[in-house]
Amino acid sequence: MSRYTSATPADRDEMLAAIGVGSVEELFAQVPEPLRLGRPLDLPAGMSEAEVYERLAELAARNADCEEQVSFLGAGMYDHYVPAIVDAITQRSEFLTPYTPYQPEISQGGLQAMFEFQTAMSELTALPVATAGLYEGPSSVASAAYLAIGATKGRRRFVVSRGVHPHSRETLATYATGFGATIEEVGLEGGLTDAAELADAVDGDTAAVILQNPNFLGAVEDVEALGAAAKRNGALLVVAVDPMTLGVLRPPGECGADIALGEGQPLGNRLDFGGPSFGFFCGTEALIRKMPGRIAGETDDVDGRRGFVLALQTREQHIRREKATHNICTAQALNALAATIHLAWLGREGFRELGELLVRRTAYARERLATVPGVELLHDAPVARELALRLDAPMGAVLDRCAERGIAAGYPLGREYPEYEDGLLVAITERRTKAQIDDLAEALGPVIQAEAGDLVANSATKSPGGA
Amino acid sequence: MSRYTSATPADRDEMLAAIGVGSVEELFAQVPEPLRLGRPLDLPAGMSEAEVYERLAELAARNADCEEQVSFLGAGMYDHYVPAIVDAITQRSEFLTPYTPYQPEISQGGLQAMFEFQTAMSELTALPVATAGLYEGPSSVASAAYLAIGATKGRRRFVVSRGVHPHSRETLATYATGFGATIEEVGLEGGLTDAAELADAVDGDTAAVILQNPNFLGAVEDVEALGAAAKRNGALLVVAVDPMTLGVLRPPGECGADIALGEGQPLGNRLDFGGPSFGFFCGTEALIRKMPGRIAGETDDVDGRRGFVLALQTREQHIRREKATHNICTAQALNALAATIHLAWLGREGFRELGELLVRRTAYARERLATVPGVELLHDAPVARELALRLDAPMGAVLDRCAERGIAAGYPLGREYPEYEDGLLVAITERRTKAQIDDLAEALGPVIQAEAGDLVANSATKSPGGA
Amino acid sequence: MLAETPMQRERAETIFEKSKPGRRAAVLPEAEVPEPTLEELIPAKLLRSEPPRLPEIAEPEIVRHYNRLSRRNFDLDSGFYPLGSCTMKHNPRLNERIAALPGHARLHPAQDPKRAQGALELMWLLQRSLAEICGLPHVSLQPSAGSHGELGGLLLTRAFHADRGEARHKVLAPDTSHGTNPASVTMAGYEIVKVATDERGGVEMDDLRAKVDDDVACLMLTNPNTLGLFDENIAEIAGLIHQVGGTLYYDGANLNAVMGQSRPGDMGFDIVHVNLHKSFSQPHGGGGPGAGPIAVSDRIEPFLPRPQVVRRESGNGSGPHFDLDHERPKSIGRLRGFQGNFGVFVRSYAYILSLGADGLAEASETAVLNANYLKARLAGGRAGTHLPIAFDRHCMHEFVLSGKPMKKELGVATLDLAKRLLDFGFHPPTVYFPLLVEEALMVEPTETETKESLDAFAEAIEQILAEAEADPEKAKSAPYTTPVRRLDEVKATRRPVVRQSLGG
Amino acid sequence: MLAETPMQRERAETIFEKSKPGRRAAVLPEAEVPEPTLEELIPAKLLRSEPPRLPEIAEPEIVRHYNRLSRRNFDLDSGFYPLGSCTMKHNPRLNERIAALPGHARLHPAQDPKRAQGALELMWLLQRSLAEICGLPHVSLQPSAGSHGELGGLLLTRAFHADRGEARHKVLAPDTSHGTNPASVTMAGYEIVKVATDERGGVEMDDLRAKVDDDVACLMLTNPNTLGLFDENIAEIAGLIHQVGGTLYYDGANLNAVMGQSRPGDMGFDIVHVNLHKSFSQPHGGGGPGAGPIAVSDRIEPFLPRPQVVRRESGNGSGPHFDLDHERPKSIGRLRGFQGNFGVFVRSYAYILSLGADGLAEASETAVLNANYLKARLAGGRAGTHLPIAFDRHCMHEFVLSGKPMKKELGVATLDLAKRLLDFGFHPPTVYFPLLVEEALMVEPTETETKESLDAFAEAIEQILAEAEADPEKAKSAPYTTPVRRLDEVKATRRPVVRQSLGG
Ligand SMILES: Cc1ncc(COP(=O)(O)O)c(C=O)c1O
Ligand SMILES: Cc1ncc(COP(=O)(O)O)c(C=O)c1O
Repeated sequence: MSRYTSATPADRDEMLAAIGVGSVEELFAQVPEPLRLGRPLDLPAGMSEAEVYERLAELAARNADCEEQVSFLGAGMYDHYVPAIVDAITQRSEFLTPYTPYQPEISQGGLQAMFEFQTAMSELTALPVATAGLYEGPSSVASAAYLAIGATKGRRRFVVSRGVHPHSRETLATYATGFGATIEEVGLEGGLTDAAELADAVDGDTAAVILQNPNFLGAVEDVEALGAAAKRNGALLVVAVDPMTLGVLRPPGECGADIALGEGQPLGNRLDFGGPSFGFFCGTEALIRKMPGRIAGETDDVDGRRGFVLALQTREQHIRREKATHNICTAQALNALAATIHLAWLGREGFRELGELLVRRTAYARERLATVPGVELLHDAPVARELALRLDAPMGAVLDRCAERGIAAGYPLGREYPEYEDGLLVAITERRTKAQIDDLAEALGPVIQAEAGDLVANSATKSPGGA
Repeated sequence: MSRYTSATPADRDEMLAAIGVGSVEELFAQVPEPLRLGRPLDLPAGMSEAEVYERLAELAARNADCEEQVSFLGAGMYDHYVPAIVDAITQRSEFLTPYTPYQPEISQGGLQAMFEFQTAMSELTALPVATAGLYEGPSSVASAAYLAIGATKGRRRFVVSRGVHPHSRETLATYATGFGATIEEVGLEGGLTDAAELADAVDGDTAAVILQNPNFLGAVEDVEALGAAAKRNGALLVVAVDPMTLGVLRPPGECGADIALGEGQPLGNRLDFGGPSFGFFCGTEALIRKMPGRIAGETDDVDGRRGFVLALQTREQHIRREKATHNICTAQALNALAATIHLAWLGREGFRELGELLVRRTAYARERLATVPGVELLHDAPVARELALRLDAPMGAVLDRCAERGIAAGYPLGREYPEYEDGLLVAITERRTKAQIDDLAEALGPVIQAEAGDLVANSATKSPGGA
Repeated sequence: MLAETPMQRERAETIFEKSKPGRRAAVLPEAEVPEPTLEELIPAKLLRSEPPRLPEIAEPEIVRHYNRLSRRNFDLDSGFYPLGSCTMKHNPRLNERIAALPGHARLHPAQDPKRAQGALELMWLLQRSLAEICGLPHVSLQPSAGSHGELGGLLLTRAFHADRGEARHKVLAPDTSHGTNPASVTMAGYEIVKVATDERGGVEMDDLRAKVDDDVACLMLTNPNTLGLFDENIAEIAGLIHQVGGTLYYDGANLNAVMGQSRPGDMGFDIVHVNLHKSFSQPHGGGGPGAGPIAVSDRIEPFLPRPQVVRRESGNGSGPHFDLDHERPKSIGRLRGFQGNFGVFVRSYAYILSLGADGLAEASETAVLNANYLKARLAGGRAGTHLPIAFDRHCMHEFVLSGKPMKKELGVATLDLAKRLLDFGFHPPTVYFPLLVEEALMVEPTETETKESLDAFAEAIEQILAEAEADPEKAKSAPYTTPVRRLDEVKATRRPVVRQSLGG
Repeated sequence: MLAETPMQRERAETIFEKSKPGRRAAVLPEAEVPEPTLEELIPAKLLRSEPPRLPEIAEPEIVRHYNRLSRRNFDLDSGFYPLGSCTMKHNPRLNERIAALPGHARLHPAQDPKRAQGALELMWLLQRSLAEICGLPHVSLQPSAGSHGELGGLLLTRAFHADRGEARHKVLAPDTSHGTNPASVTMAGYEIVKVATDERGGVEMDDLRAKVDDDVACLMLTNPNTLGLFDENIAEIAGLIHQVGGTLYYDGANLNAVMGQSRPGDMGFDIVHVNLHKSFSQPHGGGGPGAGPIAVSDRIEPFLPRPQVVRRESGNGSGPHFDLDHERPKSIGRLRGFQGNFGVFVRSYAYILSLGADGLAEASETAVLNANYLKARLAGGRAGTHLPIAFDRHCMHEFVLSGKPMKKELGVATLDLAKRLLDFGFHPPTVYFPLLVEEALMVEPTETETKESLDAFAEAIEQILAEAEADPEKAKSAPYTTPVRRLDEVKATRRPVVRQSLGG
């Protein structure tokens, strides 16, 4: 017996007698002797609750989190404020502990929440069909590509902007070996997807054109214009979006997107060092029977009461097996619920206001940071909530020095964009105050100067940047 | 409209029309004009949720809490580990947000929890009747005194050991001016209540003899022996107990106590800088109709289902008004629930084991600390979870130096016991590991040496202390 | 058709009855130290022979037990809870989050003030905020609830008079006063003298004048009073009491009506208690915790409980710091241990910061609007006939109806109506209080309710009354759908069973 | 008598339907910066004209909405949930507490590894722990769930073969396999080949032999399999697959049967996924989140996803440090963004620390004991007749019954039995899976259930069958007491309504 099990010695005796064996050992006889471990696992002994807490609190304390640092890290996950009601509700046992609502009569809470989530995501993206969610952002891009193969009767070529999150492109590449598909990347020009190159790249074998908006460099793309090439060639237009910008940016459904998807973390989810969060996945009516994952649908019970069920299950692995539209089973229901609550809390006006706040603070940050000697803008395309800079000093050293001052200055672009070795992505949320942005600017100046020596002298007199 | 109110301008108009007034202003007309404030309150403007959080998190960070310090502070409240299920359950809306169960049909959760709490406290104290709880420890002592006046037909004299928590004695003194009662204090001898002095002090006018066990200096009293004087004189024997010791110490009900009470914080409640916690209050059958506060009782519904109600309400202010046994109304139901859950979690064996752990670690701490040069035992009476030392150095400076090392060394006795100006009370919980006790010992030595100079030289060679 | 609801089918079983020897949830850390027998450390006669019979049960079943139990409660987060006098307003979860920060939750109360500056500053800020809201300059946060504040206020009055060499014996309070008022009066060693209520629901001035003399220590008043009505004569009342040297005590239970609108201090009150669990959103917890800070005038200040949170200017120019002041020679002393219900202070201060000056004023406005709207809704239809308003004027944040005609004409008592409301998913109003009103029903919707909830409640009342006109038995046998149905309260008091029997 | 339960009476209304223009819950901070129009910052054609129609509703009603909604769910913290294959074991709240620490919850995934040492160490420790439990030396934590792990494992297989210059096309899996297995096979670009099951419930060896050839990339197996039976021929099976150069994939959904008892690596498996939301107590969240780490043998290691958490010895003697290794030239690449479902890792590692070596072994033992006991209970009485066990031998942690006789003799299908169980307050077992068993009922009690719960479940089945013998309609029209009754699933799929209509 541990603290979580209840079989007392007396229980065990009664149970073994009922089974008709003398020991639990006998039940394990079906495991051939050579395969029995025959020794304790080489793991520490169990610990008391307080000790486990202390041990892991100690490890947690060795991380520099956003409670401790002022963080301008983004790159797909953002330090938004998660309202207290999100935790309060998602921690309720009734939402936390059941599994997928296979028995709808006793799962109306979860099913209705899914239905509400779908409605909210459909509203955000301006696409009529939303699923109940996938694992997270990048793998959702790969899932869209998989769908596109089927929707284009087997085309196996994807044209992808380099403005799409590097993790998404890497994940797509991984999956594509399974799909037997090829990927063509289209470069960026002035922070934006090169429209001409894109138009050239799309052909009649192209299953999907994949864009991101705002793109990884923070720039707001003209999705509709870029998407024309897809339309012309009968390819799907797939757009990854940052949901937090959809209060102000034109939604993908109005730009011709067939599929809009994205990383859901900014909506009510913790940073959690990268997960769990969720991926949202929306599409046109035409695609509804090709969609991956759960979809809640409305119906009635035998007495005529409104109710909700898992709809269109014939798409899914547990029914269709190898013919399923996707292999996903356990997804991210609780994370999607968090998003739904967060969106209800923000509400129609609050969501728009938040989008505006991000745009304005980001504009301020861009202007302010561009005045710092040794800093220039990586591009001057319009931005919504994240901006890209170039620093005239070694990136690693600059970030370390900022960290010493309690600031996580941003995401270094170098690893994933060798062409922007000196690039820094700076993210803004409603938690990043004007004062914190000013602090970053004031920290960056001396830090760059110290690291770059007199390199910066000649740029010290330049005027505020921007468009 | 704020985030918590819902009356839109349209709602207001409709509502005002229904009321038949033109403005909310008119409704306030009953407040005579000169008494209308006529200006905004001189308070800051409202803040967003994130800002309130940041602001108060900032204040919180300016406190040295037990997550940050290794704390040997006790003196009635203790840094026990509160199991996670306590928070999870007490934060459920169903327990968190209702009020007193005046409508029992829709309050069975709270009422049954009270009944379980009463059962647990009755078991702990070995007294048959437990109430659903009072505010906290010290005021419960005053409440017992109030009860004793009634139970002894108006005697108005209390004999109180100086081993009773100073806050309890002070609170009793405050209340006693209202009761028109007098208090006689009995001193301590070798850490224990002076039995002879006590016997002398008790007379036929004495309403109650009030003891604490373990007493404020951590010493385990012989309650039965001390209580004999009360029995002889027809006074009530009131014993304040530390509930965490009741797995190992003889319970007050077996020592002749008429009333056992105490500070409930150690049971499942946070430190919270002193509150909210709860006071428990148990007594003999004879006293049941004189008890203060809520009592849940078992009964049946019209169909014969078992249920619970607030019993014996005729004792209470809302029924009996000036003749009530007490004035308490809103009490500490949620805190009592936390205790109930904690006790269920500890369980019969765990509760005993925890008591034993405390006794053994405290014994170790006493032995270990007594070997530190400049430290000696303030008394050598048996102790259970807290021990008293004398330090050969200025107390304030020693505590500050320990704090610099991340240790809250204990509670200085000087303010409340001028006779122990050099006294330090050191509390042990299951969270204080052997290593932490050793750290305290290792910190104290040099700190005392530094603060006391050569004063300590002559005690440096003494042997381990104890009985 | 159903014989019972699922909850009714589930019969109550206590956690003690679910116990089975040998089971456990807690695993304790190793002792790590020598483990002598306990008898080697503490004399055997002081030791317990058998541990208390706490439940033996593993964690999963503890969680299930309390989860299931919780669902047998109605709560504010599920529905309308217009429990008059209790101000069942929304409890923001933000406040719970902030209270749970280790800097609050794990701060030891005996921490040296030097190392608890954040906590003391918060308390000081709350004191200042409450002082501004109450219009009185000094605040003690110590009392644990309203009734504790009342007792404190009366002891302050006693100390105030004693300091002037006076011993007074009487405390006046209207017949509408809350039960804690007279109970506190008794505990504080005074004699209660009831003052009548006039036909507008205020203090009957002639009766008051007749009872005011220099043996009167204090007048305790709730304003708006428990009828939800503002006493328009308050200035005159204050004058009368002050004339004879008495103090005027404000029972702040109804402060939610006047925040940012009118201040007890400006009305002439000397001592005010504030129920943080009412106007300032501390969750009620099924009957606490709460807190009952008291705000007082200059003349009462010297007597405030010890210790008091103070702000001190540092001599060295390093800015102010905060401390606990124990050196208060005229203080009445402590009312409890340590510094009060700090966790409640955190929540209420978070609430004040959230709403700010405007938000608090708006909360009171909306509370008054909601109450008057619901009153207007209930003045029409069947409620107007069977459940008339006790005092027909605009109310403040609550109002009181009388079920007397309903009882007389339909044979349905206020209690029956309340029980029937349970079937409709509402928490009933406060019933049978204030005592002055026969078959009273005291309705306080609070500002955080929607118009839709108020409408639904009014419609439920209408429906219940219609049903009662047709068949009064319906209400008299209600409720039908609650986890248990009407309970035998007499039995529980006659032959009290107040703990689980464990045999032996 | 009741027409409806209180929950049935409460008709479903979505949060969108509760919206009223002008209401709001969120108050945002001031911008603090210049506030040009948006058009000055972003070209108008890229801007949205109308905000999305999110609900407009104040906080109290949001809380009420989701609280009430929550009560329309059955959950593990309320009752027995023997959903076969899903391992609905107790979810310790300790793990939630630890996951919520800011050092975990507010740690940005792009934090420099130097400043995320605690998180990386935790991940490394979890990798080591899972490696030991699985008996395979290397672990990637990246996959987000079991099916994601399957896909990853198959892509590893593909990379492994490609690295040897081979291109294989077939993946074998028994007909009892979970739906995700074949679905993953298709996504990974392979063709699925089903292998039959023998009369003892294991892989039919002749069929397997017939299908094994050098075009077989992999055999996917669950062991114990979805019948709850350990495949005694596993060593021989492994030999057959390895002989033709295929990999052996272990679907770890049933690992809860063998923790500390037997290890997939020792059975000959090359790749194992572990569902942390099953054996390692991550709460199921109504359908996630979970995590599906994969453990692999040395020969598969080079291909593991990027980045990998590694421990490095510091050259300077300052002890080891932890890092993310991106330099993995043979890696299949990323399966997702960042480092995986870290919050799940925290919970599962807390669980492993809590139980330790002995506790994990005991958990599996008790899971097997509970399953066999319940199986024995159901072998007697009416269940024995109407619901016989599909393969009559000792089971591991779960077992499968067949409702075929019940359907034939009583006209009551497994679905009907499941629905009737709802009225008894139980979550039904998994139904109609595995496909091999007609009218299957797959029962997994888990180790955290009490004997009392198992007994009560067996008694409910007995009672339902007795009732069905008397009147099969009772079950066929069930449930009666749930918030809604049997729902029209066909309608939901024929004319799907998948979002709230908002007009316009
Ligand atoms: C009018 C009135 N006065 C006093 C009190 C007592 O306050 P508390 O319950 O906080 O002790 C109450 C609360 O119930 C009340 O309604
Ligand atoms: C046997 C089996 N295999 C695979 C899976 C898929 O795991 P997941 O839901 O984590 O993707 C499941 C879970 O439902 C399962 O039961």
